[in-house]
Amino acid sequence: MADPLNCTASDLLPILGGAANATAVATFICSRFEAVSAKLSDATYAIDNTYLLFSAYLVFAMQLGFAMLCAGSVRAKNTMNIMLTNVLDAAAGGLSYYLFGYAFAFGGPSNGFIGKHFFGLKEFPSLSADYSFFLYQWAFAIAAAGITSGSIAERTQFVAYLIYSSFLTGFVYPIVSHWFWSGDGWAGAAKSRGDLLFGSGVIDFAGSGVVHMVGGIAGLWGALIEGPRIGRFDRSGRSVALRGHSASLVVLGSFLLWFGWYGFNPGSFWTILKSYGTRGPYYGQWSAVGRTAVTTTLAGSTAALTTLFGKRFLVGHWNVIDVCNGLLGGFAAITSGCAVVEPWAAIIWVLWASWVLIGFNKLAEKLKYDDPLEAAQLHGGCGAWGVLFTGLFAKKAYVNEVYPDRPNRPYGLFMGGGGKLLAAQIIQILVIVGWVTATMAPLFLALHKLKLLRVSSEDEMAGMDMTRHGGMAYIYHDQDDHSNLPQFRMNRIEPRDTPTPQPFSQPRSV
Amino acid sequence: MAASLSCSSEQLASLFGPNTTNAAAAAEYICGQFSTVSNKFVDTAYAVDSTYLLFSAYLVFSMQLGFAMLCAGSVRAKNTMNIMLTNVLDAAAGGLFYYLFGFAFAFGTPSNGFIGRHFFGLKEMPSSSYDYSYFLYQWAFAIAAAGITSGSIAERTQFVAYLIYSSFLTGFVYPVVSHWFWSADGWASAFNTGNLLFGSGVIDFAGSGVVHMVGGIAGLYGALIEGPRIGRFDHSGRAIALRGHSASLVVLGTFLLWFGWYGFNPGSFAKILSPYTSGNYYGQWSAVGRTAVTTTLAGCTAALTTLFGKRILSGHWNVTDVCNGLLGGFAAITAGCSVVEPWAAVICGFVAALVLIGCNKLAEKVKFDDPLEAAQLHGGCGTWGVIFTALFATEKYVNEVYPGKPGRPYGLFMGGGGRLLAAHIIQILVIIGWVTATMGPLFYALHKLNLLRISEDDEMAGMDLTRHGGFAYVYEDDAHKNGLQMRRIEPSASPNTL
Amino acid sequence: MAASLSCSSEQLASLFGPNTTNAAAAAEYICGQFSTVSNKFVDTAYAVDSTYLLFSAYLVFSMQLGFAMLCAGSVRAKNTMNIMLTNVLDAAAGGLFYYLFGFAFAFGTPSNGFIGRHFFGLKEMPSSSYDYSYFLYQWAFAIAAAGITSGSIAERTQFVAYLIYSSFLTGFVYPVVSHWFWSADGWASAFNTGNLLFGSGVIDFAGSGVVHMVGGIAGLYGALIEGPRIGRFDHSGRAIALRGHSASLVVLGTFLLWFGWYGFNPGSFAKILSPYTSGNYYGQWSAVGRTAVTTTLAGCTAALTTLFGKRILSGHWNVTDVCNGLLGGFAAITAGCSVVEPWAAVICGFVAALVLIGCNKLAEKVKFDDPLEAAQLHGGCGTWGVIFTALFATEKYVNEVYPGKPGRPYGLFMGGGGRLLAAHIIQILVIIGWVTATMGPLFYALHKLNLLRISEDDEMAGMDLTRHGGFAYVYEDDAHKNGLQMRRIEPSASPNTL
Repeated sequence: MADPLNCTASDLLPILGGAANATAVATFICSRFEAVSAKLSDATYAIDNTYLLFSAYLVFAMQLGFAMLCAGSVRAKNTMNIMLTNVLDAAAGGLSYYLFGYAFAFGGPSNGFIGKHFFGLKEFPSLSADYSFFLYQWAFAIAAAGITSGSIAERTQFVAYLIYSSFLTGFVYPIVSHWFWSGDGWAGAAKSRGDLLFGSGVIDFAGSGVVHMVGGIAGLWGALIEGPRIGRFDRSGRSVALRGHSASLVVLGSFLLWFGWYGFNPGSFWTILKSYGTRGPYYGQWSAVGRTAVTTTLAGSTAALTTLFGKRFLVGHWNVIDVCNGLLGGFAAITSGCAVVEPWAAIIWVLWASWVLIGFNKLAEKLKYDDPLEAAQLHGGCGAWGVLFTGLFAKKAYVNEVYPDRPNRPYGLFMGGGGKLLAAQIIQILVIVGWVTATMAPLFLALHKLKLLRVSSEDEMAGMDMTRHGGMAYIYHDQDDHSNLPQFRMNRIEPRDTPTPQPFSQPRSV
Repeated sequence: MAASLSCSSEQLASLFGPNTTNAAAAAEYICGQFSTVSNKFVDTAYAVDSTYLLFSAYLVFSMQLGFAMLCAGSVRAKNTMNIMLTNVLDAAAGGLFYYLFGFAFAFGTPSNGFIGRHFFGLKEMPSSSYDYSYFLYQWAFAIAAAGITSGSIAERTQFVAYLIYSSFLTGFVYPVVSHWFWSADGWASAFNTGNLLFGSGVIDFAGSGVVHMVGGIAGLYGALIEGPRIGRFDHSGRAIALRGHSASLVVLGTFLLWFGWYGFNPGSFAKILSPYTSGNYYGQWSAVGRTAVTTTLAGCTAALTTLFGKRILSGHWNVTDVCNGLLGGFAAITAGCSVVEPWAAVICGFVAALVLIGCNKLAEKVKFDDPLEAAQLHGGCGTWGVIFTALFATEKYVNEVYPGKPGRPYGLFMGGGGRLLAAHIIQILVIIGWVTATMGPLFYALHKLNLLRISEDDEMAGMDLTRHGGFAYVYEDDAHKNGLQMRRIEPSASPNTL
Repeated sequence: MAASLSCSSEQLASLFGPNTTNAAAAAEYICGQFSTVSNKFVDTAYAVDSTYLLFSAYLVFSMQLGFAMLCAGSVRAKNTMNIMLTNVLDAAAGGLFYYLFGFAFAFGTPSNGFIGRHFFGLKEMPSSSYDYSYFLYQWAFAIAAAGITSGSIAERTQFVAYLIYSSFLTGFVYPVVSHWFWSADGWASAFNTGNLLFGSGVIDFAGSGVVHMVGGIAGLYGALIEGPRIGRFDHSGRAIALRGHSASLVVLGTFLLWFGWYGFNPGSFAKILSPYTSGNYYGQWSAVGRTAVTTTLAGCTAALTTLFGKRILSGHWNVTDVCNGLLGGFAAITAGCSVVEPWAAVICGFVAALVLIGCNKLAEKVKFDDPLEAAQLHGGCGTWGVIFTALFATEKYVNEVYPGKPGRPYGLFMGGGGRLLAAHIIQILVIIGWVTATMGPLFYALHKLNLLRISEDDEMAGMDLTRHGGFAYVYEDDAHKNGLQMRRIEPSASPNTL
């Protein structure tokens, strides 16, 4: 960015010609200007890195959100299990992404399919990427794995979880992000060399496709292959709701995800100090960042309200859990286009996203597909919906500001930009579905065949916490002397003898 | 801010004088460089300020999470789903309404002193005056006000009534008040470019009055009109504590609010890169830090005061009371946080705790039931905060934070005379009047239409079972036993559920 | 930092030479422009650094929330209110004490090497050396230390004892230690302007020793002196796990601590806008990012090591153990986070997990009971972290992070010789000695005065019922049934409560 400020003595010398020792004057003045431009670039690096780092922290907070959301949405007897998976998403993801995930994704210069540099952060930082960028991308990678763990909750062996999770974070996801986000990716809109897919490239700004569809579809295959939880559908095939054990945790998780999404979407600009010079000095990347945050907020709000009233009419309840899911659906849908659409467009489109979610849930029930967190429907369904949305509503001015140095790109169909962007977006959906199917489905199938995927029905009835994770998550009834005997605590939790406290305590109370 | 860097080539050329060969060119060249530099500084300033404002807005948003957890923990288990839903919708509905017209009413400048009239649906945004990040920040404030109110009328209000008042409050009542005191056009604003109220204008920096009093008083009317919860006062009129179901959630919520308050108070500067004297280590960034410190100290003092106060009164070391005291201190310091000395903040927090204890005693006397003490806490301590500012605002800080008008009146006790105090008393009266005139009738109408309060059966059974699709917690593992489990919770409810 | 921009008009004038008409004026004009520019750079730097430091401080504060939830989840339900109250008060009391004298003891420069003596009650703040944001950041650190200790003595300590040691620790013990190792006057500080300890000084970047060891060892003495909880070891001396009441809260707390640690470690740079070679893409901002990465990797490795280690030892995949391992990794990397390579952080985390497992085994052997493993985790892993830094600190990073003294000693295994290691061993011994000399006697005195441990009845019944006004959770709805509900929770308690 220091270019316009470069000042060389040879430029200044002739024009100062007359002055005694003009050379000295020129060098003197120019040395000062060089100092200025150096300082300006320092300031830029510092500000952009501050911005990116704190965005990364926010995105990391989403992992906490996922943990709480999952914990609240499963039954008490599987809480320890699901929370452990969420902690390990972050932990295992951190190592595998450090060792090779990041290299696969952003190891440029490379071919269009997979990156090949920076393994274990070697030769890092470089001019192109700094540590803060790695941290930010890591936070994204673990989000994808977090989504999947929801779909197969309450019935998956822990070992299976460890295997697919590291495979997803270390290989499947990085490659997809390489395709669409790295400068070398064959389909990315930010592709630096060569011509773009349909002269446009895929605009998946923060990853409705790259993150949410990948996580959702992976979950879909997992849940399909191991089948529904015991008791989810009764003999007559009627679906029985297996409610999560704590709505407070669900709401806590949803709000934390909302909080983190402000790092997820606006943060995806990666830099904030960049003037567009299109609408006067006050308008620059900082405005675009703000706009992105606004579209994100409005999308979530609209989806929440639509779900609220939709469910009220369908079910007759004002249900907070459904509202939370609708909210997240809206976010998943806006993630792809958040930077290139007008706020009003976000509202219009997300109105339908929440119906997409409701529709998918109805469909899932019909097909006896069981997804404890609706993760496949929510992230897969709404994510795909969001990818299309970008193809329809992307605004010309914004597209060119956000993806500069390629004038007159195609933009949204409804905005008069022709169908080329939409075509690219459709390609993206197909490619992602295909790639995830080709990688994750065989993996889950293999695990299934090796009897590593699903827990035994006894374990499932008893709950994995008791059988695998060393005890229940909650002990509200305090009996020190016996608290270390699983059998005893077991009995107190299982409703079989919950009556026991009743008879002797009831009379005393009255 | 780039003005001082302007460089006219004519001027410089004349300085080089005629006998310099093409002095003009030299001058132009040098000045061209300087204008580039000054442009880059403009960019930098925008980037830094936007970054600061955006992350502050995110923190303020996290207060909504805090409210949700605080409310959830403070109500009984059977109404948890209900209260949490209201908090989610504060944010969601608030987002739409504030986008459509709330922001326009509040900051739609140029306008009259009463209400704004531009930027509906963010049209013509961003402008040189307001950027998107500013909208986001103000939205987070607006939903906070609604969140306060929902606490006062918890556990006994119909969900429809909630939807109605909430959108009315966020979309109209609150924006108008914030227009009066915060926009450059507001008749009582300290930023007003015309002549100020009492030559001073109201210094309600982050909204003890604009946010907390509005939310608190709205809650007061709601709670007054629908009356106390069943069982809150027994036949003999003795108050019976209906304890919340989870202290952990209360503490979680309180800490999240504390966390968010660092966006609420220091964030209200909206800019951080503006020096008071360029090149000096002391600038707006110091003022921002000072604001964070005063906020912290006020809260801490209030918490300790409440701890020992309650110990003496009730004999318990009670954590939920301490949490409320803490929040009371924050609500009080919010108005003056940027213009008072840290030591004054300590006084502010101390008195705030006493005010809260007093208000609670009073509420019990008059049989006023507010499950979260929201009216007492935000209304009472908020009012004290407004007065406190008028007493302790220091001259130096007032002129730094509200520049451009030298010789403003400042705190009475700091020797600044009573004009600021007068303005603040006006503010208190006006806010009370306005909220009474708008929310009072609304709640009363809902009451008359039987839309406000739920039926007695529903209240006994808990709204979660009857309206929100089930109990919030299922610690039994077997879905088929839900019936049993609910029966154990609330016998009278089982028919509704099975 | 504006040095290189200085522009003397005399110099420039003489360069223009005599035959330029009013060269002086021209020179002055140009130089005036440059000085404006350099001032603006100063402003920008202050604004950016303050923004960075403030938001880091907010993150560190959120660790207090993490501690509260972690503690709450790790104790039995009957003591939840008690432990959460202590955490709220760590922050509140800490805020006041640190404002009044803590900060002065720690950073009151100029002073002797042992203790600071300026800025009491933030007088003469902000100065060119310290701004308010720096105070806020240090305060958040101070309360973290107290939070650690409260975990070790949970479930059996009188509340009064807690108040006393907490204020003593935050107000005196910790500030003095931080003065030694972090202030420019500290006798062992790596910033010391005089001659350094072993020509190196102690590199405890974010406080494995200063914060974690202090907190952990203080907890160690507390827990040792009051002895294990009733029922922790049976007659035959076999250890019996007294499991916490809510794993969800433990995980919530752990993640919040992780989140906050991004303020704790990278934030300790206090500045982000300082280039190593101006105009280059590699500067302090990269070091900050690297610190965040090393922190992450250490924690991740420790978590995985614990997972498999515990699986082998106990046969369970245990989430609470994994959480503790994670935190152990963080506590260990804290000292060296800024001066080691990412690969070294992996080693650090791996060993930290083993250290923690070892310490826990040892604790069981010697019948030492620490409900949160705080002494083992923060004390043990903290010590390892201090040693680790002395082994793996790389020359390049050491000189970047601690500039101005070329040729500092660095990590032993990196070929930097043993002088750094020597300094760090001194640090470990000194911290152990100092905390022993201050906190040991304090706890012992409280013990002798019967102020330390609660009565056996209270302990059986749980402090919430006897001291804090009731049980933390009420999942039954009817206030009248509270008695029943408490009876069901803890029969032996009912007499105390009714």
